[in-house]
Amino acid sequence: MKKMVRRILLLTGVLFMFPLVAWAADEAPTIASNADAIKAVQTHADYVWTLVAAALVFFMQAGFAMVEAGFTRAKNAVNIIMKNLMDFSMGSIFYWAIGFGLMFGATTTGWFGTSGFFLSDFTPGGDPWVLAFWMFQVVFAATAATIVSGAMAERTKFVAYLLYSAVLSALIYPIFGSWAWGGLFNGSGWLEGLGFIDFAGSTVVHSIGGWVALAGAIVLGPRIGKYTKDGKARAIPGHNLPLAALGVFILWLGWFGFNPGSTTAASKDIALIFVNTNIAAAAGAILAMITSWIKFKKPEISMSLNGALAGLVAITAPCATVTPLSSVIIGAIAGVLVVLAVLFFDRIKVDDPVGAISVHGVCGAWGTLAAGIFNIGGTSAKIIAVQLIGIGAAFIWAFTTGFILFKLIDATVGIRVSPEEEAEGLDYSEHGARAYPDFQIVSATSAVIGSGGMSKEVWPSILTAPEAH
Amino acid sequence: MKKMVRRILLLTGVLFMFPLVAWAADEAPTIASNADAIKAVQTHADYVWTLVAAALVFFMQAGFAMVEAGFTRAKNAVNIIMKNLMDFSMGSIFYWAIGFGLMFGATTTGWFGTSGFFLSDFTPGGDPWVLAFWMFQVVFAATAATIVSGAMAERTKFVAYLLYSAVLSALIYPIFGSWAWGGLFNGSGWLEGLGFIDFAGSTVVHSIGGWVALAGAIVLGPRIGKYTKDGKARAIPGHNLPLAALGVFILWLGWFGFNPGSTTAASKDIALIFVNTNIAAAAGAILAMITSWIKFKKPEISMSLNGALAGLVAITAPCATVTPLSSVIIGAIAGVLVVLAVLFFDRIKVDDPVGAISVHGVCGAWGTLAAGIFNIGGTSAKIIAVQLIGIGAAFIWAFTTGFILFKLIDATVGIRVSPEEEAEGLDYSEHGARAYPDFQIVSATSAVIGSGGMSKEVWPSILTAPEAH
Amino acid sequence: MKKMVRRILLLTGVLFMFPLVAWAADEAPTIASNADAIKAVQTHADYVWTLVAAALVFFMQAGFAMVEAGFTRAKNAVNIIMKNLMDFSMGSIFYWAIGFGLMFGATTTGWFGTSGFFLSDFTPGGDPWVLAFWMFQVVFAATAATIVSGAMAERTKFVAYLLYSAVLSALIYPIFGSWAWGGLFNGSGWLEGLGFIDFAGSTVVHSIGGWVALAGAIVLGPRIGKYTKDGKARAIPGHNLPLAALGVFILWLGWFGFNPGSTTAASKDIALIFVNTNIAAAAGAILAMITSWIKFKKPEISMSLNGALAGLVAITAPCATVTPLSSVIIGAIAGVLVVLAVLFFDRIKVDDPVGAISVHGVCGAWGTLAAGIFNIGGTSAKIIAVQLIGIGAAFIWAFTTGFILFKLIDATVGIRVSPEEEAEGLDYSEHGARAYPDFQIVSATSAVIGSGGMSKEVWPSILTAPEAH
Amino acid sequence: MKKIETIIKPIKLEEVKDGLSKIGISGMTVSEVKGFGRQKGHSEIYRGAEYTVDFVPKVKVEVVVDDEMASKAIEVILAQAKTGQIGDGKIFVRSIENAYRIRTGEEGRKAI
Amino acid sequence: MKKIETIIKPIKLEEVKDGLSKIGISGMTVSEVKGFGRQKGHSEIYRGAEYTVDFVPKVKVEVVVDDEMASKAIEVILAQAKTGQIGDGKIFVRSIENAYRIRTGEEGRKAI
Amino acid sequence: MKKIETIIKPIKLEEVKDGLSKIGISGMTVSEVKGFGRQKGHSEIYRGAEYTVDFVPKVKVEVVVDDEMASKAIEVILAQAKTGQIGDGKIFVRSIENAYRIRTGEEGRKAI
Ligand SMILES: Nc1ncnc2c1ncn2[C@@H]1O[C@H](COP(=O)(O)OP(=O)(O)O)[C@@H](O)[C@H]1O
Ligand SMILES: Nc1ncnc2c1ncn2[C@@H]1O[C@H](COP(=O)(O)OP(=O)(O)O)[C@@H](O)[C@H]1O
Ligand SMILES: Nc1ncnc2c1ncn2[C@@H]1O[C@H](COP(=O)(O)OP(=O)(O)O)[C@@H](O)[C@H]1O
Repeated sequence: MKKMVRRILLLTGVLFMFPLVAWAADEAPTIASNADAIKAVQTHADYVWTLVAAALVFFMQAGFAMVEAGFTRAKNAVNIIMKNLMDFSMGSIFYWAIGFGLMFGATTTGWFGTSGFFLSDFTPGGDPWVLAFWMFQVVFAATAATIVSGAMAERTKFVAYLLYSAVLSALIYPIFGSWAWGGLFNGSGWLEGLGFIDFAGSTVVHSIGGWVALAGAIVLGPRIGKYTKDGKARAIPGHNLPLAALGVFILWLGWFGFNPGSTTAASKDIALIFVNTNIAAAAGAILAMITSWIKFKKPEISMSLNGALAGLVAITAPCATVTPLSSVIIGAIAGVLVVLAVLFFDRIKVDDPVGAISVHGVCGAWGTLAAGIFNIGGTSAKIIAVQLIGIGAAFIWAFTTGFILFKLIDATVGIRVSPEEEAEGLDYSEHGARAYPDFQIVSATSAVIGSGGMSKEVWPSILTAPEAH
Repeated sequence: MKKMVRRILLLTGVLFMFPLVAWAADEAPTIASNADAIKAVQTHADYVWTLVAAALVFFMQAGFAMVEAGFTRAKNAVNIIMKNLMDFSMGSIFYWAIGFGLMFGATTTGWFGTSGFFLSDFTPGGDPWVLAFWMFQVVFAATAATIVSGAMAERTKFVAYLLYSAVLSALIYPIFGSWAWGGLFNGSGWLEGLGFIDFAGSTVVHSIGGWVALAGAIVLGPRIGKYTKDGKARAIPGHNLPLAALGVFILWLGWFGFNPGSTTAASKDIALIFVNTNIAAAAGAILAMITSWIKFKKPEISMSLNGALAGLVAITAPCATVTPLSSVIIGAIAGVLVVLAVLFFDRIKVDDPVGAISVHGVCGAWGTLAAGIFNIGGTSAKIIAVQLIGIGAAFIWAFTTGFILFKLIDATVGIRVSPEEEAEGLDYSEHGARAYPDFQIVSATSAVIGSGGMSKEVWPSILTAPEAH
Repeated sequence: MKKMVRRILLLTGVLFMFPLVAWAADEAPTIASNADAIKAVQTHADYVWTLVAAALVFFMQAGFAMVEAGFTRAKNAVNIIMKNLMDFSMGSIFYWAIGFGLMFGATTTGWFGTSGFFLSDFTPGGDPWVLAFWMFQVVFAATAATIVSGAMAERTKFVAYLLYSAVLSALIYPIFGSWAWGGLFNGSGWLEGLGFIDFAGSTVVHSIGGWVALAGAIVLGPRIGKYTKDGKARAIPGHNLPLAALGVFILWLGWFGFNPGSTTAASKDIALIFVNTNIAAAAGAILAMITSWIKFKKPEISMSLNGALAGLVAITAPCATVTPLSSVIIGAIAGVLVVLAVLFFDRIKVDDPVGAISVHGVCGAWGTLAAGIFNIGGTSAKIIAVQLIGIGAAFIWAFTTGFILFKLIDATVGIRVSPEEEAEGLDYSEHGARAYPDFQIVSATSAVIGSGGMSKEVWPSILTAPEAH
Repeated sequence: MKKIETIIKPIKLEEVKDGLSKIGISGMTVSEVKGFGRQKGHSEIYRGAEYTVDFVPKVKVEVVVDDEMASKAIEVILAQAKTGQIGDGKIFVRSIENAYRIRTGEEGRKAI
Repeated sequence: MKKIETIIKPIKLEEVKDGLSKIGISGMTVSEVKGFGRQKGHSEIYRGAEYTVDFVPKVKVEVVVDDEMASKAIEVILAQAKTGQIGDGKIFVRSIENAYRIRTGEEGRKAI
Repeated sequence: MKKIETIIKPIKLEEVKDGLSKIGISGMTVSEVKGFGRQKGHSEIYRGAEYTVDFVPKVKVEVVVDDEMASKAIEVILAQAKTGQIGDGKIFVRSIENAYRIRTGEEGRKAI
């Protein structure tokens, strides 16, 4: 492999490359040179681990895309995928230009950073750690962004979504992130100053995403046909459950980067985090299945899949600081909670096609609280209080800014497609495309479901609109 | 990354974290402290590699789910996925509570371990290696469990399957595992005592799964419509071959964790294991394709996909101890074998929708034998004999306990759904769901296939059953 | 983990295993033994990183399979998957037997290597680096092979494709590879001698694949129905866009092995490569979306997906030697370029169903040029000239040999299926199979699309062929 | 007996079904069809090529009724399926000669 | 000529087809339809909302036969498609005026 | 009014549709069906078991026209749908009693 390194040096004609470890110089080793070399090797391992973990977290984008596409209707699958692709693509660019600096730049106020925009902390020949760290952080930012996509599915204008996505990656997520995690780099936030525990982001990533999703779902209103005239929630079944299940497995895999990767160091600590992550997810899936079985008489698949994700979200904050037994309990509670939360939001007419608010918002809050309660080093009223402050701050910040943002978008470009476009499907109306042109799509049952009939109140304009069918 | 570590220490309020490597103390390094630091870095690399490998093996769950769903009918896809999700979820919990202790706990008899239940070998502040090791082992246990799922697809009661899955993860797999691998941790088994070679589990994982699958398929009997009145096997085509192919690629990827990860150490040995794993799979796929081409006049896809898996299963035992050339031969033979085995089991009326018995049972046995025959250090009658003992022990243990287990389940909760439920599909009857509600499903051809007509003998009760359609 | 290593040693009865690091011997450490141990640990990290990266690149095969299947019609999905499976399987065998030796063997001429066939550079007990290196290289070779598959989709005889695939892996790719990369092992090629920069293969892998694909598409001619009587290109929509999107996410993930893995060493360098890879892909996706939006009035999904891949291909050569800002520019230009190139090839009647020529050929060339232009160490006319020589050499070599190869195949076994087989779909005609037997396929719209009618000129023989429907 | 074959917009299926149920028509057969008529299909884009999808998804409802029932049924369908927009669809009526219920072998009016 | 249009359970298609073949009917056209009748659909659950799928999958078999053949065909269908359970389906018979074989342009009885 | 029901090869749909449009027939309804007839299905293989897919994909085109238009329409279909190969399909003609346009309530000839 040395040849490859040499090649780079030769070809680029410069020696900007990061100092090679001592032995490459073929000088006689000393105790001091050995010590330096050891540090260098450990650093290499840290880089490899952090970046492999980042790759796994990146792959969660595919997981979200598949879960969201699978849990919604065939006529909106292209739109879902475009949103996910652009979430990550635009998120990468905006987080590079703005977000990272706000989140991890030096700060005097503790409210946001003001340095490091456009990765300016990196200079060729300088320490590239900022690059590895940025890579790990950008995939987190994109995760927060993509959570919202599911809750706003099947009715949001594409251009409105792009605007939201840019603002989330550039402002909403990074500013909150600076409060809790700024100190991991050049920043220093007020929440971490209080001792807030959120190891890998139950609150910072998931609840922030979840509460912005809540704001989005409220501003948008429910999908046409989601509620009967008398206000009962109706099922709008997801069109491809095997794909959704694949998405959940991919997300579970990605979480093995998300949680243990948050050490950003190759250390023994990752073993406990792996075990806790896995076992909480397992408990979440089982308990969600049991809860659905009790409530609906049958073990329901979409709830069971949500349950696994609920366990994963919940263990994200406490994964490094609880025992495996605690993790089982935390995951199990999340599994019950997610089913109840989905039913609750359905009842209060917040239409969240994939359960994003319940999984990420609610279980993110639960996990953050659990990190205080089950803390391996013991808990206290103060620890719990700080956790609650963090949970509350996240809700207020994310819901409020999200709500304002969506209202602004609505007032300018408009946030929701027309009822005709919604009936036709966003794939055609927004992208001129179809996800499955070779398959016979069941227009009858996907347009109207259940025996309640399409309520005239819910869907008035369609009756007088041109060309609606 | 040091900041993150520091943060954990501060936030949890305890110093239970695993001792940091020497240099962190900023003391002047010595030869001894350097030597310790080197060991620590190597250990970190071991953890990273073992756990990344575990993540890859975890992902095999997605592979199995996609292969099994793709190779069966659309009306059972939700059920398949629920089984796979619960396999892993319940497996994680049962292996944590019971299985790991039986497999790797201290033993006096050599028949099973009796310590380390509920991960009791781990104490906060102590050596976390048991956690990394458990994480790697739990994904193996779940693999064994999920193998059976495919062979029992499309006709097994969900609750019966859950019972089976718990017993396999808690008892059947771990007890055999303790015979061959107990010595990797605190145990010591009689088979490893004899010198049995099964590096990554051709027998311990795959054959065990395969032979339990055989017992399951026998106890269940064939799917309705699988055999004509005159006993000829009929095709029941899998509903989504691209998904099945994706599953095979995912499994192949996962095997790069399964086999080389079984070193549980970052070492140069993994290079040979990678190469052998890859090249055996390639040879398996090619030879299965050629065999199918010769026998059926066309290169058949499901056999070719099975062939890749056959090569992977076969190389699992010998992957660390044979040359690449031997691996090509081992994989090639597995590729032929799997086609013949599928046809054989079809002929003797063991209905295995995905070929699990042939791939995992038969090729697992072949691979274990091959580990003796192609041993890089030379072979001998004794080596072969020990391999045969291991192969035989696996068959007797897994088939017998599996058979008894399935008979017990049948006698209590019942193992098979009713013919009406089977005709309707398990998605609806067991889960009240449909996998693809937006697609027009071809009920005509998926209900009756081929020109033979639905035999009255095979399917008598449907004629008098209420509501069958 | 030591137990496992010990186990191998005991079981195989030989001590061929690679020397363990010094401390295992329990002797008192010295400065020299420490220095050796450090080197050993670094080497272990190099192996782990290189092989994990190889696993990621392997997974790109799944990505290609999904993209190609998703972008083509349902009736050819089985064929696509068989081609991808066999690409990699046969590629592995042929690259082992022949290709690697030609590419990295010792050479006297600088035109190709002549040693190391059948991995003969590896001897049990010797340095296994050749194995790790081979593993990383074989997945590159298979990538080049599989690129061509997409451009030749939906009309190529399976047996013809197998022949092509063998020759590409055994000859076309390795010989060019030896010119640019031979020096990474035992070889030494004329292009690298000139100072040609292609860090991870924009030219060596992607352009080579792309230009062979161009030759293939030309020799084959367009699919029936692709052009109207008056020569206008018609849309033949891909049948499963969610699957195609999954494929793109998988490819993006795989590129985190492809580019940073090309260090084949665990070093700090990989951080910059990760960041550049990611940010170029993001820019490519965004700009392709914008370009499609401007040109077609709607943000088009297949172009956006191609845009991400275009960014990835373009950054492959310069990923280690440009700044993140340059990467954004390189990716953005690739995103525009790919849309224009797709339209261009459509106009000149080169029918490339998935855009392989535009993505890999054109953007590979662009990326190679960009490596010269944006070189972090400064650029010069000479650098640019060498890059252009490399780009030109790749085109001439790949297009010419590809063209001759396909013409030879056509003259012998025939390269294209009959019009009837093409109309029926290759799944049935070549494999006797169907990808989705449980789904109602829309034969009407997938057979004839658009309002132009099926031109009699384009499709004359179908009218007189027996059994065509 | 009359067979009433109706082509409607998919979104109106529910209302038509409910309307017919209300007047005592308890059986019908429905299928997915594609319509071509005054209501035009739309244009889609794929990789830069715009193409027209000529056909519009429609649902066909077939119901066989007694002669007396026919005009009532037609009235209901006309009322329920109407949006007033182009593409609302058609009703075609014709008499059929006989009907059988397979389960019982009953014939004629009793069969429907 | 008569057109016999039959709605049956999907599982009975094979037997009906074989039965008709045996009496010399060599052509038919089959399609997937959804039935609504005495046999009720079932309830499914999705994310906690139970919903009724009103329609039951059925297969429609259309066969055009000579007048003489008609009663024999009906007999066969009645026998083959019967399970005795609700939802077995219907047979509707009507005369048609003419038939053509596209391949040859033949008309009337020779066309079928 | 006549209803012309045609079973054709899927590949011929475009030409039939264009042919009918040209003679002024502006509406039709199309569906996917499976045909059984002289043209045999084919054998597929799955995991070693060869099985015959008896049915061949066909497209059914239904068009309702004035009596005068009928023979012209049949002529066009016969011309456009023909390949001369087995399996080209059939045309079945029958009269219907009435037609309605749902949008307007128009009846009879005006409705089509
Ligand atoms: N002559 C016809 N024969 C058969 N079906 C027809 C005919 N004309 C129209 N249809 C069906 O009716 C549907 C609606 O017709 P269209 O002309 O679009 O609108 P409208 O019903 O408002 O006049 C068409 O999509 C087609 O399915
Ligand atoms: N009046 C009708 N017109 C058209 N189709 C009908 C009618 N009544 C029943 N059908 C069809 O026949 C099928 C079976 O009818 P159903 O009432 O369920 O049971 P049965 O045939 O045993 O009386 C229905 O699913 C439907 O497709
Ligand atoms: N008696 C029939 N009743 C209804 N449909 C028929 C009948 N005979 C043939 N068909 C339909 O016509 C199609 C073509 O018939 P076939 O016998 O294969 O060839 P040809 O039209 O050349 O005689 C069949 O696939 C079927 O859909």
